[in-house]
Amino acid sequence: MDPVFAFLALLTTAGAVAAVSLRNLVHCALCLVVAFAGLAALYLQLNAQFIGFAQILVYVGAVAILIVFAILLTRGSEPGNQPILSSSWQAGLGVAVLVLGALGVAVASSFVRYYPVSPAPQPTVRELGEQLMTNYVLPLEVIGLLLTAAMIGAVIIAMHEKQGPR
Amino acid sequence: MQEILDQLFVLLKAWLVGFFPLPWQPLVSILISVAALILVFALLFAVATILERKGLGRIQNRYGPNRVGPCGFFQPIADGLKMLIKEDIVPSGADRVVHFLAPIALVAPVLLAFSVLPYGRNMAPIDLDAGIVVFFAVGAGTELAVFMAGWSSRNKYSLLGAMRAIAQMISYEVPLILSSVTVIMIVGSLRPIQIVEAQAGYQGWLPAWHVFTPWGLAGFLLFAIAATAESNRSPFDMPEGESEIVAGYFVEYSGFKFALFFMGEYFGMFAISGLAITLFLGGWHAPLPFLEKSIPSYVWFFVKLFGFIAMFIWLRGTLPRLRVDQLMNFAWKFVLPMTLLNILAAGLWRFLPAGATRWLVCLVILLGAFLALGRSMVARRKWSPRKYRFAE
Amino acid sequence: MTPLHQYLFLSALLFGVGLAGALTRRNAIIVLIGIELMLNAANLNFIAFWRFSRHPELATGLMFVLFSIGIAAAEAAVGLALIIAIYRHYRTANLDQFDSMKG
Amino acid sequence: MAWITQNLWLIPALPLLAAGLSSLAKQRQRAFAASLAIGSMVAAFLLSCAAFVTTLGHAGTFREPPVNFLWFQLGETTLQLGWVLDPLAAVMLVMVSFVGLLIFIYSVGYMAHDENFTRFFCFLALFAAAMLGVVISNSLLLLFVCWELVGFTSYMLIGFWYHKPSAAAAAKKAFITTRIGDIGFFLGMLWLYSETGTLLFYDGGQGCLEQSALTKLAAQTTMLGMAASTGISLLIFCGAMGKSGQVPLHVWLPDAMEGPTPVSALIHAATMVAAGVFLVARVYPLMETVPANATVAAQTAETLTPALSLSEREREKQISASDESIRVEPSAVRKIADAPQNVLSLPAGEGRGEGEGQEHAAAHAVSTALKLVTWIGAITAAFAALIAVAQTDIKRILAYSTVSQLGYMMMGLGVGGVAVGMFHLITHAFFKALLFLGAGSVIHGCHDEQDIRRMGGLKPFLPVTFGTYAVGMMALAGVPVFFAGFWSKDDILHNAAHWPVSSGPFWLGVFGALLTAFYMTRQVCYVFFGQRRAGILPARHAHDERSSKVHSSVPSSSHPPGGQAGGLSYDPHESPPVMTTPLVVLAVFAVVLGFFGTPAWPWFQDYISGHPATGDLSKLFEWETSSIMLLSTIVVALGLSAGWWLYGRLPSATPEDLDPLERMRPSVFQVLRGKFYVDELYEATVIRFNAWTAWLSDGLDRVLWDGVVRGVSYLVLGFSWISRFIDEYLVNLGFDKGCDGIRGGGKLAAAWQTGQVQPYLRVIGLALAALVLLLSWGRVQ
Repeated sequence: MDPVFAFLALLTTAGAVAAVSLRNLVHCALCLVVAFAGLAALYLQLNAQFIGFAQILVYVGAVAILIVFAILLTRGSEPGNQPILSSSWQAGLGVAVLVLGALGVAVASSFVRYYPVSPAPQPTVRELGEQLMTNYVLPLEVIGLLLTAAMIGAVIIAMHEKQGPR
Repeated sequence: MQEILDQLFVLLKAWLVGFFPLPWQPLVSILISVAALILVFALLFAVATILERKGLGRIQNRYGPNRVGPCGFFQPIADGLKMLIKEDIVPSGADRVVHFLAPIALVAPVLLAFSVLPYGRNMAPIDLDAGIVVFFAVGAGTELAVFMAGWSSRNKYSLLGAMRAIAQMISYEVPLILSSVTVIMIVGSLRPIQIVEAQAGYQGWLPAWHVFTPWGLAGFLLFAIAATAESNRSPFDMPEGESEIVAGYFVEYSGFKFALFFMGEYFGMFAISGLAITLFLGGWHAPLPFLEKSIPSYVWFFVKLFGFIAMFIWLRGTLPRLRVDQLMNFAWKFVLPMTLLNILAAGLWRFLPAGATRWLVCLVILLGAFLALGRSMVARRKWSPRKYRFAE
Repeated sequence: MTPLHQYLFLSALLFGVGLAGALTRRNAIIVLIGIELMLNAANLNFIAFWRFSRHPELATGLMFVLFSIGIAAAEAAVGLALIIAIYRHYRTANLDQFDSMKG
Repeated sequence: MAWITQNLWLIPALPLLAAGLSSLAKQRQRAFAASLAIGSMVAAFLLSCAAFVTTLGHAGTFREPPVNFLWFQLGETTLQLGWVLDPLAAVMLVMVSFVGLLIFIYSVGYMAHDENFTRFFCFLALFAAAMLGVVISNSLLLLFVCWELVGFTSYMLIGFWYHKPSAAAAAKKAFITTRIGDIGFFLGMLWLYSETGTLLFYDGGQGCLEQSALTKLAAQTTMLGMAASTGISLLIFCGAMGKSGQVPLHVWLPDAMEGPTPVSALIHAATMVAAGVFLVARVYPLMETVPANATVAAQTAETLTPALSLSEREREKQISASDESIRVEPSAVRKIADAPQNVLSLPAGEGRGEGEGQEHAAAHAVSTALKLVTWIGAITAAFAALIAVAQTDIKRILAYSTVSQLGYMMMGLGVGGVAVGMFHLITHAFFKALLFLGAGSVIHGCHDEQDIRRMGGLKPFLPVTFGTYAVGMMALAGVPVFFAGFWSKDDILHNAAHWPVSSGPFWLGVFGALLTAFYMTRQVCYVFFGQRRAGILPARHAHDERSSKVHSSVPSSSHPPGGQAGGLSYDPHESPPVMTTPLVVLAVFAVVLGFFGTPAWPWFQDYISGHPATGDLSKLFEWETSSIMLLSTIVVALGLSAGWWLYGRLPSATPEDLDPLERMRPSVFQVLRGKFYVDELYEATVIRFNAWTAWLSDGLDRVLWDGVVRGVSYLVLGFSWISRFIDEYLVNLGFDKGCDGIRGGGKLAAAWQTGQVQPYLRVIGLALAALVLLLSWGRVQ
């Protein structure tokens, strides 16, 4: 196993595990950032340079910040010593393990294990841009519209209601 | 001779790398670059602090530091020594790990950002195809560091400062990126070196820098505004706002950690100035044709950088601090629409035939937008002169 | 060079961790974090498959991930806005207590 | 085909458009409404003239081919509408549009101070449109539609001052009375349609007034031995009676004088009442059809015998020829079987065969329908004239005079054919409109005084009105040679004298003419001669029309029209030129028109009947014609002198003075003044019967039907009680059980629906695991 890959995989997995298991929500968010950064590094390993940096830009720069804000905005009125796990967590964990097992079995049994390693592609940003503007122009437009709509919707949902009847 | 002078540092690095066996050479090359960067910018940091203090002193009709060394020029050394030997205080309620990690998380991305800037001919530490994206990506990381610092201190002022800083940085990151999109559109590449090379050559005496086009000028001004806000410099230094929240997110930091924050801020300023130079001011190119060969390219880059530093100091000494609502209104209602229209203007510039027509069209669009947006904002009385109420 | 199936195992692991987080934690934000992790696991799959595909010049996987990232951003924004709105209403972000849709 | 024939519809369409537009006008937009109405009328008049000109100068029966179109289609049944231009329609068009135009102009002055001026002109234009529609229609249905529109607008116009109870009542009376006649018309129309399958008058041989249909109708026998044609004619004549105010249904016309005077002139003198006469003239071919069996039953022996014998012979031949193959019985038996049928009726199949022969044979026969028309007309003429003698209301006298003259027209139609009746219709329209407008001018000048006993001595005050009124009066009275009424009435009398059926109508007509001259003289003497009696009793001044005008005009002090100031001055004054000019024009026509139909030069009759015009001055001096002329001259002179002797010689001094006739024969006079008590008779019979029936129905409803309904309701209540018990103690229990079951199931299902996110996500995770395992199953093995 490639040591770089092993290190990044360990980092990512550790970050992910910490992100869903720590008690302190802010720590969770920060660990999530670690996981995201590890994933970005993995993308770089896979020669997907642009995607890797886009991952950092979006996830670390935006989503993580959003999560942090949400954490800060939804904290406060709850007592601190509540259980962190939901009431039916055993079942949930069971299902998660089952899914993990299923996925592992699927990967292990598939032919990708014997997949030949092809030479590394070197996609330039210009190629990506040309693809975006030709083959993928419609999805691009749609995603632009979606983002606009989501932004407006998020603002409206989260906006403080005017002093109405409580 | 001029060639050798121009490529002096490149040759030096190649010579040094030559001492090592072949498999180690990439790593050594990187290490040499990193060391050089840290050295140069740490030195620049020291120079900038003393320059700022002296400059501000001049603007504020006082001397500034004048005790250490000639005319007080060794003041940074004294400051550095003081910072290093000061006690490192961590508040008792603080989250120690995060408190410790925050300054590192702030400085590291900025140093990463330095790695993609071309400082002279063949003097880019790494030549990445998506260099501009890298710059913005790592720049986004600083926001998290600011949050970590503010949150982990468990201090209301620091949390408030962090929140302000994040809000401000996110708000101005959008126009920052959008105003640089114009350059990317025109050049057709995200590679910093290619962007700089696109600005080579002269039209008569005028260099072919992007700032000498309508969209480039507007983009540069908008970029400069957004950069000032992004690096939390005055007049956008609400996060630090010492009159309201003492010192913002690093109020609970002392000693070397504080020095790191201080350094991170200056490094951020240098980095974003370097990007502005790369994008709009022709990078390492000389402003006049006959200076192109006689003076090395890296000199031009650092001259421009010093120009930026001077501008920042001048702005800080001149302009008062904005209010938060003014800041946000300005970002979302003026700067953002202007950048969007600037993208339109750049597109028109790209596709209209060269000549007076596209100058006229772009100028009309941009000036019209400027007048209309500015008028509407003034008409809304958002920035009406403030009524001061003095204590009786 | 790391073979494809190792990436796939990592991706499956990340997915499982994300699912476990989404299924066991009671805070809505952590659930959202878990979902983000699952999305990222899928993205990793896409990138890995693209890297090892016979026609990487088509950049299908990259495009997919690009759009996936966009959608994830939108999803995070809307999801967090919903959580904030719900929190404002119930004064809690505890998923166990959001059962007004109970049949 | 001339352009105007194709576009004849424009003539009614223009006033209709004007009515529609002015209905949108605001109350203030007087000039707009008036100019619109008058403008449309001018256009209609010009178009009518164009139409008239195209019908001139044709020899023979001239009729432009009618323009028909499909209105709608229901399965096999089609309804067609259309218009036709023939001399009858053309002359009516010109008359209606011209008189209408003059009356419109006159109304501008007369209604100048009315608040609802705009509405008035809207109704007037609508009325004109409907009337012109009646005239041009080539379909009995279209005619009926317009006919009813005419009735409706007449209702609106009579009740124009609806806040006045008498006007509202008069409007209602007019509407209902004419409706009674219209029921007959409608039934006749339906019958006609069911028999012939078309309501078009002329349709290239397929129309209901053309030969084939008439023959078929004549041959069809219905109850009482009447032919279908007779029955239909009589029913249609019912409509004409109602509209034209013939005797049993005349009661509405005098009451309709409650409307504004131009309305009286337009509707109740010139046009609408003439619609009945026009209808009879229009369906004249149907009216004069002599059914075969009527020939047997009603004709005198000498005309009958050859026709009958001819037809019988022919028929027997035909029967034997056509039925030989079918009938196998001996011919003697057949003859016996046919014999009774011969007397009573003529089977349809055989009648068709001999239509031509019958036509010739019955050329001089008079149909039952025409006999009835004649008699009704004659009786009306005399009856209404009698009533007119004793009336005191200036407009009412004219109204009864109108009824009487309409009777003349009907009589003329009956005895002399279309041309005779129509000629009187046209001349009458002009001089009666003249008289009404003159009366309106008098009323206007006397500040809405209508009682002739309170007028008197108006000659110096109203010179123009007097002059024109005198012309109209003499035309109506039939003063010889120079006035239109003389010629047209003389024509009628001439034809009546030669009527083969009876001489009764002739003498009734002569009597009516005498009375006409008499009462017109009486009226003129009362109004214009003698001394002024107005203002003697100012307390009784307020009269209906006056008060209504005061109500509706804004300042009462500015009331006197014609620009005269002076508040409640009782000085009569001449009307403004806008009112007198139509009077003069009409007066000219009242004189001139007569010369188009003298016996010497019967241009009008020839024009209507389609003969080339002939002039023969010598006809004037043949004994046959001149004797009648002489007789009517004597009669008119008698009437005039009697009137002068009674009223002009010794004019009464005060309104309270008794009428000279009343002094002589109080009882007779009372009967006459009471209009023969027809209204009272109706009150006592028809209306009381109606009230009684209503009372009876009410009682029946209360006692019988209400009881039934109540019983049913109790029954239903009982049922509902039973079902309630069933429901409560049987159904509900079972239903509860079912509900419990459903609720239990729902609870079970709802248990899955926790409302929490994570259980749902768990299910999705499970499904995902299952899917992954399923997909990778084969590979594992």
